[in-house]
Amino acid sequence: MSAASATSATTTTYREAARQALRAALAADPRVFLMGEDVGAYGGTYAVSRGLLDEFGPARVRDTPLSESGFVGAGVGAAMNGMRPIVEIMTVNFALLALDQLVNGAALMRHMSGGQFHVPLVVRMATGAGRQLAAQHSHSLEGWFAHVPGLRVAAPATVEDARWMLATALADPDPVILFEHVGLYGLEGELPEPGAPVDLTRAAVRRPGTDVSLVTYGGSLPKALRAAAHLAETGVDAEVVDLRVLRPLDLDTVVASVTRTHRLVVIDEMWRTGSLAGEVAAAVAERAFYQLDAPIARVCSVEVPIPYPKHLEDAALPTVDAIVAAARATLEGGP
Amino acid sequence: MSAASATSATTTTYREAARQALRAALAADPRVFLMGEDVGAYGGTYAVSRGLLDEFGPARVRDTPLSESGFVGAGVGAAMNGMRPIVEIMTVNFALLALDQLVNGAALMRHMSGGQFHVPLVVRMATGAGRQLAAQHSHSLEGWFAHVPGLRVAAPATVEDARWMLATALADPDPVILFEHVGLYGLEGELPEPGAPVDLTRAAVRRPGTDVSLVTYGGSLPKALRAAAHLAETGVDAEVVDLRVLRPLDLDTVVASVTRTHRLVVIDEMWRTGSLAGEVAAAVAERAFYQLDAPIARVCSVEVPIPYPKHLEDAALPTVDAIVAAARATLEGGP
Amino acid sequence: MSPAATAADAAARAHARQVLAHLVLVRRFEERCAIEYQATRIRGFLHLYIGEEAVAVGCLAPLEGRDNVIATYREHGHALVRGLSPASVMAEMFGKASGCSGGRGGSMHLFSAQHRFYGGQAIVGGGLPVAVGLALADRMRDTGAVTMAFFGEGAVVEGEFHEALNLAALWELPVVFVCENNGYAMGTALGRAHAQPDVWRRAAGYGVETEVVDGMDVIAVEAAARRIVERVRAERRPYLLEARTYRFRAHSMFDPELYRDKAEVAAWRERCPIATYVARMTAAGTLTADDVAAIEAAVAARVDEAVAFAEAAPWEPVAALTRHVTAEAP
Amino acid sequence: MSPAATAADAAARAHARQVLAHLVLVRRFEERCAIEYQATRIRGFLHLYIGEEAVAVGCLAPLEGRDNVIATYREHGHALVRGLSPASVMAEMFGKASGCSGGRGGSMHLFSAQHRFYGGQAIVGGGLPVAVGLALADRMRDTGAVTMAFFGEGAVVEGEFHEALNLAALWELPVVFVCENNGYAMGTALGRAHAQPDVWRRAAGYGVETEVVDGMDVIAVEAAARRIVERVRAERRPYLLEARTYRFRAHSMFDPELYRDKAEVAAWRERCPIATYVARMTAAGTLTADDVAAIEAAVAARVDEAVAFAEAAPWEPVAALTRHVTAEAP
Ligand SMILES: Cc1ncc(C[n+]2csc(CCOP(=O)(O)OP(=O)(O)O)c2C)c(N)n1
Ligand SMILES: Cc1ncc(C[n+]2csc(CCOP(=O)(O)OP(=O)(O)O)c2C)c(N)n1
Ligand SMILES: [Mg+2]
Ligand SMILES: [Mg+2]
Repeated sequence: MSAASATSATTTTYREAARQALRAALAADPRVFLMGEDVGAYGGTYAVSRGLLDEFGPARVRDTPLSESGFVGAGVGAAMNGMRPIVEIMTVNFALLALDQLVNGAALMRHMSGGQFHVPLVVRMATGAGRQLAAQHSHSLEGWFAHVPGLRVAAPATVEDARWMLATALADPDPVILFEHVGLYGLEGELPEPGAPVDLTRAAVRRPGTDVSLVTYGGSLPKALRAAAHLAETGVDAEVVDLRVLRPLDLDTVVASVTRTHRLVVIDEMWRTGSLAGEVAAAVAERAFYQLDAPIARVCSVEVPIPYPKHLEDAALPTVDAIVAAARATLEGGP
Repeated sequence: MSAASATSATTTTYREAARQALRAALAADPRVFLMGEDVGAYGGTYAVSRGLLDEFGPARVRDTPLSESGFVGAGVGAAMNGMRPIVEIMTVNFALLALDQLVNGAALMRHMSGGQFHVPLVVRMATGAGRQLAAQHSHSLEGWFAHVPGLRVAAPATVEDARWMLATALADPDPVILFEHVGLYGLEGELPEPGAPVDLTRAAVRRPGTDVSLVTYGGSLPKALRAAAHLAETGVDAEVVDLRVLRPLDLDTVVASVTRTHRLVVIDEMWRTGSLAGEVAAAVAERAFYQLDAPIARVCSVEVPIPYPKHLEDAALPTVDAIVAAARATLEGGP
Repeated sequence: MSPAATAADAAARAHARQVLAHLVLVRRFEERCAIEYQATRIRGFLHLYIGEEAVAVGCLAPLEGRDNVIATYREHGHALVRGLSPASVMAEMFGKASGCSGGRGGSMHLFSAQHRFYGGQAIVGGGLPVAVGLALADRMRDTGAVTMAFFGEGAVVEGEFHEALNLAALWELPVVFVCENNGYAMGTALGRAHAQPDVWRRAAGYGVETEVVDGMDVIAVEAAARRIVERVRAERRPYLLEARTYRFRAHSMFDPELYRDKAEVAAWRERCPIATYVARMTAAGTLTADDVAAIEAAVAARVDEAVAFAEAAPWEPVAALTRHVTAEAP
Repeated sequence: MSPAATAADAAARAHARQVLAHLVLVRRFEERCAIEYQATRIRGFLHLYIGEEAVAVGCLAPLEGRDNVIATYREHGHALVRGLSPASVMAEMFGKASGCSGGRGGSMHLFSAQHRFYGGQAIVGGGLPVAVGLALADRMRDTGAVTMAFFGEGAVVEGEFHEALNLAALWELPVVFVCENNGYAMGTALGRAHAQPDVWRRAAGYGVETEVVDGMDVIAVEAAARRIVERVRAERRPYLLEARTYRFRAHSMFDPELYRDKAEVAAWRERCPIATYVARMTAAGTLTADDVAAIEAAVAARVDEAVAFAEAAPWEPVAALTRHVTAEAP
């Protein structure tokens, strides 16, 4: 964590931090360019790239046609030929149209070529639900990407990570997918100055605790932290682990936490079956089975396409209450 | 299982059984048609549909252009408008190009429309590795589909299931994805006569046993059965469970098995991280934690794009030896 | 005037009232949606069709009950003109159980089986292959129905447009592809996304016939649509209609419209499809000021009723959350 | 004869020998591959280019070292003509560590960074967006390099063709799209998959210039390629070349060829690009029977050497299985 070397800090939003990251990357390296739907003239769907077109011009802040497969593939090719593209897929929902280029292209190129070619591509995309955008615009598919060898996958969940993960991702010789949860853009937080690129291999303990480990990432981190605060009111000291890197998973940090707390709740906005939470649970059950004093609990989305109305959407997604309840259950249960 | 009512049986191949299933479906219902790349004039990439074009004509055995998204979407529309299409995607590798139509289309339509429309579509595709087809032609992504509410996903692993799952899938008012492992087409087995549509909700115990549960599906079933035979030679009585239906998972059958054996090995050709095996492991750890006498083991593919050379491909995939070793480890380990 | 001429005249007047009623209904309904959005009773994305009404009104006129319609996330107009009740559509936007999609879909996912209205598809280009399939089913059963698919010019550069046009032409399917070319895909002007700016020119690459029409002129749109639907129904071949139009409002409620200038918007607003239609019809004597006033009044009442209905409509209970994922056990 | 004429003549003769050497190398190499496949030393899919050699030989002739090439799973010919050694390609097919892709890729995934040969892409249409990106990188850095992308006519109906052509034209990228139209995508004849049978006609929809060439005539192909590469390099705009050709062999080693008749194959075989070239050049006196014999002998030796090399080459140890997934720690 770069916070250690901070000499001061400013308060800013996740959105602003992400913009600063882009601006800094474009300024630092002429090989870097940003490309995606409406990143330029529109200013970015979530206003992340607003202003960058004026600053860097249309070649380096490049609006694309509605051709997800086409421009993601173009990112792969440009990366193979010496550039450092940052491709924005507006949301993960539309990434379904580009999966072939990401999985059969970006992820496999190094291996298929016996290590001769590599794809230093960064793909950013918004993910997640909670804004009443209904079934086709509310997916959380991080775990799919985390399944694919050849990709690195990360999810900045703090203002500092929004600011600094990009630089690390760009320095990576291989493709990196960054997931930005739509619910986080407005998040305010401290940004230590001067910052520095963060380590893209480690999970982070966001709140130390002794009684139960709440492991999560991305948009569910604020919920987990709120749940920990609630639990603290009733004397339960929860540790909150932010996975940060979804592939390769930093299981050491998770296992270390479970070894302290002996209880685990994994929170994930994917649907429960086949969630990334399931992978974390399975891996911990493999590696730290004898450390567990209770069954692992998962708090995930209910297995329903995300409905439009607020009350149903809320009911479908992980909630603070559900996390609290799951944590309590791990403490109460027993053989 | 329809075997109970069998009055006789013939030996046939999985390929031939799948063809019989198609032929019977086409003959039985004028709404049924088969559509996909090279299902007609070529006779099917894996020769499953050979002869059907002559028998049923080009409208009902419909060769498509190389347009995976286009013809899968056409299947969705035709299903919504009264037909019963069977869409063949040549292999799961190319399904990446059609995922939007399957996930945002087929799976969500019923929900988005508040139950007014439904998509009685069957999608068949070949899956898996083992034929030295290298990185872009060797994926196993069943777990991705098994993650999506609105889909039913199944994997016939026996000659009988190859013959009879299709009818059940066609009777389902919702989209069903059938995965046929490329390694199974040549498999020979008994086909009870007369057969009947199989239950598409239940896993099947393919070999009863008492010491350890080997849970798997599709192309790994023969490996698990061979592993069980090896284990038997050294006095270990393994139970082999074939999941058959990957969504919704029949966890009752799996948990019942684990409750008998107290040890679990899950075998899956997906890469380990984010595998369907991980989901099964997580679910069992949640539901039967106190039944487990050893950590759950997974035997999956190594996290590498599948390499071309035989010795490396073999090393990347689950093997009988690895299953045997994993089963032994569950019996030997202890706190 | 001869009795025949009088009858024709009466029919023309009735038709003009009907056209205007549709245009006004769509306009006033959406203006009200914008207000309800500000009032936070509608949430999520809300894409207004204001300015483009002539396209839906003209294109849908020749369709019959057996025909299929599929549209995008900017589909309020199409749904209303197709006959979905304003009450059921407004209730849907409110997320209520009485909505036309049971409240599950919201603004982007209006559906009605009764009206053969297949959504409300919010993935750009995603509805096009589905339209091919709808038409394929009709073709295989020889029903004589046509399928009309609406999409923006933004969708034209998606691979699915290409695959769908080829399939429809190859298999000789009765699909009317209606490209609503409003010049922008969110903030991306057509010329910044299309190497070749004339959508209609693409059709030749598939051997598909095509026509361009002024999408601000409901009379021209309807005439083109009638010709095309008739041919598609008779010849069982697809057809592409490019309607040149403009959206007067922002892309969605979140759009600060940094990408186009006010003068351009103002110039297009001059060509308002409703105002120009009223002017033309009143000048010709086909509509009177009273007709217009009566229509406005009737529409205002329907919109009020729709809002009242939506407000009063029940929420679906949370216990029903997992309904409509797969078929319910019988 | 004047000295200039003599020099030109000598150059023409040398060039003809070079062209024939390439044609024959590709042919004999692949004939040997088929034998090695029967002998089970090559496994997986093996797609032979036999009959289509004139396309790769003619198209690649004008390329320079700085240019990029990307091809499909039917790419042995392109790799060899681009300069990858037969030994390294054969070793790749054998799956050996000394193969041009370290043995990881096999027949469908030949790569060479040194030759800017970007595969060996086995998803139909998948290489086209990548080609756009390769050219974009050159355009942004103003290197003057062009990118040549080979694909079958089957790829033309994939959405990615459409997206790639539009992007390349929109951004004015130096891509030469070479459609190797051999009339079949596996067992699907062009007319059963394309609503409009002329691939070149599609290009107009993107404002891309195009040319059709007889892909069995290496002289015509080379001439077209030279014109096009020069223009693409100078004008920085994409170009589509449709080469009409035919594969003499089955799609892959598993194909029983139920979908075309022997007479059709025989008729095309009459137009063998090698035999016709030899006939023409010997008739013109540009090549002699001795030249041909010498080339055949030299190629035979190289192919034998390639097989010997591949046979002797080491297997990668299983311990190295997980190499080349991501960068190795420094
Ligand atoms: C595949 C896909 N990519 C991106 C989006 C986000 N998006 C929604 S509408 C839109 C613009 C579409 O423009 P156009 O097709 O012209 O229709 P219009 O909005 O102008 O009616 C975009 C980019 C989406 N919904 N689907
Ligand atoms: C997206 C995709 N779909 C299907 C396949 C299977 N497949 C491999 S080659 C081929 C035919 C391609 O035909 P064409 O593009 O004309 O090239 P040709 O083989 O004739 O050189 C098919 C269907 C594939 N590799 N990729
Ligand atoms: Mg538009
Ligand atoms: Mg071909």
